[in-house]
Amino acid sequence: MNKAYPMKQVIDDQGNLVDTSSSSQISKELAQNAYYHMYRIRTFDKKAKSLQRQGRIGTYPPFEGQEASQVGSALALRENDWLFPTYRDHGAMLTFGSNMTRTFLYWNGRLEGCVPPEGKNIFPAAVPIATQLLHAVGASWAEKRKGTDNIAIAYFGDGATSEGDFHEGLNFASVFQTPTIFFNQNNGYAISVPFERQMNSRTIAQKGVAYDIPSVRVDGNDFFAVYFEMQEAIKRARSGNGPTLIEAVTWRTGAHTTADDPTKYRPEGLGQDVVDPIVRLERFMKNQGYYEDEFIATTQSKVEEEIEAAVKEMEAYPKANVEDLFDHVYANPPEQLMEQKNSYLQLLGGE
Amino acid sequence: MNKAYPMKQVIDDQGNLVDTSSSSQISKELAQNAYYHMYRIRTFDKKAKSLQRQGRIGTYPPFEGQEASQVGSALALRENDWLFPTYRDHGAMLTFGSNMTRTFLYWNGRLEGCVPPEGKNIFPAAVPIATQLLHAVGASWAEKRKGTDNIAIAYFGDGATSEGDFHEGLNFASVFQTPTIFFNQNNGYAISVPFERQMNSRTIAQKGVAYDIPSVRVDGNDFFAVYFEMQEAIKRARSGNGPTLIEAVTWRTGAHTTADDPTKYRPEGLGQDVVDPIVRLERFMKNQGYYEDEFIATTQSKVEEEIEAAVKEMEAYPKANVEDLFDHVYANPPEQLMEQKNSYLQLLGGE
Amino acid sequence: MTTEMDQKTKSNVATKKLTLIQAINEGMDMVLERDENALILGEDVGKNGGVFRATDGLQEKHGPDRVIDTPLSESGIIGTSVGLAVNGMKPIAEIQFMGFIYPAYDQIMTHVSRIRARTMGRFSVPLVIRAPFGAGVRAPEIHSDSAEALFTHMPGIKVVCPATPYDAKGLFIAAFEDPDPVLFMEPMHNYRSFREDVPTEYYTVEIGKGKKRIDGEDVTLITWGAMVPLVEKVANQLKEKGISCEVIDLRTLYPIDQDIIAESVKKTGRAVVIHEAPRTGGLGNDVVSIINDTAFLYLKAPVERVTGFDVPVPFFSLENHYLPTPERMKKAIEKVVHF
Amino acid sequence: MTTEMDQKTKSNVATKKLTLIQAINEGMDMVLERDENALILGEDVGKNGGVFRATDGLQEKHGPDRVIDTPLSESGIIGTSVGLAVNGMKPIAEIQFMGFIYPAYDQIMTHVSRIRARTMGRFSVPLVIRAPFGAGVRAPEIHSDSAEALFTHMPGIKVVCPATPYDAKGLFIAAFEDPDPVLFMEPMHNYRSFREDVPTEYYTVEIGKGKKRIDGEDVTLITWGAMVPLVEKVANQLKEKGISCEVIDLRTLYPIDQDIIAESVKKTGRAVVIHEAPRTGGLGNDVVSIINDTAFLYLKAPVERVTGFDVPVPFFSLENHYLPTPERMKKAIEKVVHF
Ligand SMILES: Cc1ncc(C[n+]2csc(CCOP(=O)(O)OP(=O)(O)O)c2C)c(N)n1
Ligand SMILES: Cc1ncc(C[n+]2csc(CCOP(=O)(O)OP(=O)(O)O)c2C)c(N)n1
Ligand SMILES: [Mg+2]
Ligand SMILES: [Mg+2]
Repeated sequence: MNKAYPMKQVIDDQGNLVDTSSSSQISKELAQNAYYHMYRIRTFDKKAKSLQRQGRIGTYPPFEGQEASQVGSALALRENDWLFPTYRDHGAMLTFGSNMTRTFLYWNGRLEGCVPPEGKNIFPAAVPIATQLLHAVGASWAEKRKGTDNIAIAYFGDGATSEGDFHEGLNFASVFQTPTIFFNQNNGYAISVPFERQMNSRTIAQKGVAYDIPSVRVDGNDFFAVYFEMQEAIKRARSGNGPTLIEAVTWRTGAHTTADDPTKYRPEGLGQDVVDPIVRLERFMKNQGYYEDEFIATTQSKVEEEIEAAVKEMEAYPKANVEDLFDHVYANPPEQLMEQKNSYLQLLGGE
Repeated sequence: MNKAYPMKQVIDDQGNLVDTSSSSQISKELAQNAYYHMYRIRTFDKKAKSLQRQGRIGTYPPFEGQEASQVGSALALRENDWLFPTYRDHGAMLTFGSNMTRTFLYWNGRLEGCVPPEGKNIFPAAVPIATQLLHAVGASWAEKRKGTDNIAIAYFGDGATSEGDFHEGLNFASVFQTPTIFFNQNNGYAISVPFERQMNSRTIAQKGVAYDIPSVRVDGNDFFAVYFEMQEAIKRARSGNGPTLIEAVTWRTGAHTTADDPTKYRPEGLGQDVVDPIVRLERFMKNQGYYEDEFIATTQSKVEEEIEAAVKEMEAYPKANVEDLFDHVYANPPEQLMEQKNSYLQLLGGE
Repeated sequence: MTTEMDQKTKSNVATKKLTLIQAINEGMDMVLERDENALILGEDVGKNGGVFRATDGLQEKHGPDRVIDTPLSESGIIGTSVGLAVNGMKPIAEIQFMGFIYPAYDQIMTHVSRIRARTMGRFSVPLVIRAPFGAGVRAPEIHSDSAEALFTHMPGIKVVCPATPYDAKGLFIAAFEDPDPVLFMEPMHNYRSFREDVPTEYYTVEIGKGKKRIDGEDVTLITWGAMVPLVEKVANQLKEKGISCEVIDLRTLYPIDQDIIAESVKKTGRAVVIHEAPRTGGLGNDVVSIINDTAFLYLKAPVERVTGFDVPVPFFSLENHYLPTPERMKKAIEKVVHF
Repeated sequence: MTTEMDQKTKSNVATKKLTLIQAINEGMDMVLERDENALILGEDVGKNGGVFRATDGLQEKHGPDRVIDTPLSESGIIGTSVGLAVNGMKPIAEIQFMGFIYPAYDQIMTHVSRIRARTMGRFSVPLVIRAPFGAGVRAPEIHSDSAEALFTHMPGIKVVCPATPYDAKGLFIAAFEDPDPVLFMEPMHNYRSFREDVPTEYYTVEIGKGKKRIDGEDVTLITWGAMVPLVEKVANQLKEKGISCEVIDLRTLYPIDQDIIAESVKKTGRAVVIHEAPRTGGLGNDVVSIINDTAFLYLKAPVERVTGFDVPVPFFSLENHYLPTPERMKKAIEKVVHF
């Protein structure tokens, strides 16, 4: 990570408050809620990795190390906002209200994993890099047209900034002043390609200049810094003042996916100085007297229970339905497609 | 045009020297050479418009008003450099050494119009907007790999900055520090869409910040300003210091193409304050005593002659050869394609 | 050009003589009028009314918030439309020429066409993508591509291609009403080449149904877009020579009307497919397969294809050689008839 | 899996048992060694050796100037390769998965494939684009597309698709030597599924030639890529049931080897085409047309197609239903044999 460029921080690695401008907004409730969500998605992430190792789900891209970014951003959203994630943002999605069973299903190759709870504007994870930025622009533009003050957030990585859609998305948002938040998690790597080979600029935040979009660089491992900068951006968006680009500087602790071996390309020891965002929050809570044993114990058992239940439900889920292969491609499937379906079902039936 | 952002100028609208830092490099020869080329391509442009009106060539996109940008940039190049133009840059191409007959042929729908003179690295005009920026990056990268100090220039318009390829091109050039000059002619419009609706930023130059590419905004109607800034950029490129983004602020005097009607979208009178770049150069030359009657007379007759000869040659050109439809698609055309060719030629022969 | 009209227009509905592009303009005007969520996005569609004037007058009438000039960015136009569409809008996106749709191919292939399937119907993209296409108008390079086969091979989208003003308005409105994305291909060669009576009212032409334009006995000619009037002309000329051609205008390219093809070829026993796009990978091959699947035993001769050659659409000095000519069509027809 | 080898390998050239991906790695290693203008560009191809390890060890051996990690930008990779190629380099561009080639579609369609034609040969793009493709390996969404038909319908490029290690190395080297752009499709399902003897020497397999993998009398099975071993298995199973299948691996998808198809179908009178991509617009239709054109009078039954359905490649829980199964193949084969 590039320490040469200053970035917004509220608490430091030791959990000390270093920027007191928002301290009136920091409460025990907020800290505990942040902790709860970060702990929850961390535990989910660990579980997913272990399920993958056991062959109980497919390839999985862990987000360990990015919890402060994902929770800090998602908690700042409001019920009717829109969330456009990548494959690595299931932490943010869960925090915003995705169903956990379905999240496991997604990584088990199940269509059901893309369907958000009724009323929740959560798009399925974008796999083709950077494409979702434009969707967020469009969806938030629609909100503006409808006269609401709902906004959209697009998540994307450092690597995603190299794609044309990143650029076209920011330009559209800027020209049409859409209420869109471009939330970048600069986690140091795009698979094996380090930040410094992805771009020659030393920050992602400076890319906002190209569009006259307000941008900010924030310590992505500092829940409060992310959360408060998100609030600024959201305020701007809801009040009709257009998009914001946020670069949350964080660190991918583990592999790109469970199929990846970072020792092939990541110098040994690199990133070891990065203090885990949960540890950092714990330190802060301890400093403040927010780290209450009972709260921790309740959180842990609640999360374990939820996850166990979700895994069970995922594994007990009815087998994937072959008809789903055909039935959702069109609202009114063409005759040819129905013929293909029927003849295949017939063949299956006849086995 | 946006007058709020300062841009580099060497001579002002009245032809007065306003920046003397390069005045030692200004000579009669340079001024007269600039005048010759600007006058030459202006006359070509007028001729092309009139040929189109008479149905003697196809749709044509005039570059009138942009002569200082095109000549100022092209004259700064060296024999072995590479030029990647758009459809509106035949002025720059002619200045750099394109064949005029073939340029007319191009606008008459003839393949021959894309073939540069032997030894001249001039790419055919890019029609899909912004795609050529990447080609320029690749070609100049190849020069760097070969260890030469040749460079490549990519021409593109204000509208082109909205395409993803603009962004990907600048990022590649920045990451690989290729000797590429991104030469933007901000002529105020992309067909009917004015600069202010194409982007929300007030300059194109500032887009270089996103890539840490040195950028400069220059008065594109000032030959000397363009020429000297090009020299700076070229020096940087040849000496291994990577790409430059140049925004040359100019003005499309006429229609987008001969098929376009700017009165549909351009407020009456807009742009009338823009002093024609040739007039401006004339004023300067008169101020300096460079505007010599004999030189002007020779220039005019030489140019008229050249153009008349080129038109004649274009119109006397052998009819388009049907075989050319088939013969250049592959170095070794597949059997199927040869069958298609033969059977068609047979049918034509039998008519 | 036959101007046969459907039932309803034979009765006494009011009509106007319109060109194909006027009919499309009228269709857009009507849906903008009736559906407040309809909006038009594209390059130069606003003040300029489109480079062909397809959207002429619409911004003035419906406002710059409904008819929107976008930046020069095809992936931007389509990607943004996805977001607008999943959030309740009904965007009509113009791609200035079909040859410039390629930068948006990723958005169309991976999102426009797949979101319904991926989300089991939770999200959908009721988007119409309009794109003028085809050669023969002396346009510059890349402006003249016929790229339908890149979209008929894309599950989740429909592809429509009217040849006449009547069909253009009706199919446009049907495309707009369709709950799924529709690529609406406009044969620019036909934009102003003729007029026909077009009902002034709101009506649809069903997507997925071809149209028999000429009845015949000896051979079935299957085509679409700008080729339709040309093929009709050839059919009429051959009639005088004693060859009776049935002419089918597919109108919808996905899903193709298999029945109309099967029925006709079963009757005639012979078929020629005509299209502008290159031969290899062209939709003509799908038609051959449909005939193979549905009328094999009736076939008296191999199906012939008369298509663009396997070369990029050339510069305009050679485009008339690239395009299927009446001579090539006649040669193919005679070949199947005298097989 | 048959491991029939060409003449030369039957003589006593040295061989090694390699997987398909090792064979490609070896091919790349050799061209980097022999041609100083060869270079590899792509995402993660350098230090990481590619997400499948196709370029493993190559950066270490040939240097980071020859094997280059690029930014995450497919249009960038291909567009830059155009510039490199016209200026004397011989780029080998990796697209990480074929489902991510779409952002580069514009550069491939309007430049890679057209520059030679546009400039009458003055500029050319000797570029190899490598792309792993196909379903059946439990990959995430979009990673499993089979998009060959989007490129066989693109004049100016060739499309190659080896199914075996031997062909992979030989076709890769041929693609590299080809003066024109070649899309080199790698069936990822076959990457490590079996090994065969691959000559250690430098050799080419001719582009444009299919290969008969099994001799048969009753029906011709035409396929490519990951389907090849599966189709061979089905052919062997049916032999026991008394149906003699001839199996043809096309190997090159453009230009298709028409002769090998025609010759075989003239002999058997029956044909089934098998491929992964969706049915409509799939290359199977081209094969049907070729048979229609070249062997019509020999046909004893309509040609059958066994393909992916007209749906996006599904999430992996359903991908084995999407892919052609042995059961579907057998049903189709029995249908044509008992027609
Ligand atoms: C268009 C496209 N190209 C390539 C890929 C393959 N791919 C998947 S993730 C990834 C790296 C993304 O890096 P970044 O944007 O930094 O996000 P991160 O994985 O670090 O969260 C790549 C290259 C893809 N999914 N889409
Ligand atoms: C990809 C693509 N989209 C659309 C077009 C149609 N088109 C041709 S020129 C043009 C405007 C270009 O504007 P600008 O970049 O400012 O250049 P200028 O014409 O002003 O020189 C458009 C939209 C195109 N050629 N390519
Ligand atoms: Mg990253
Ligand atoms: Mg412009």
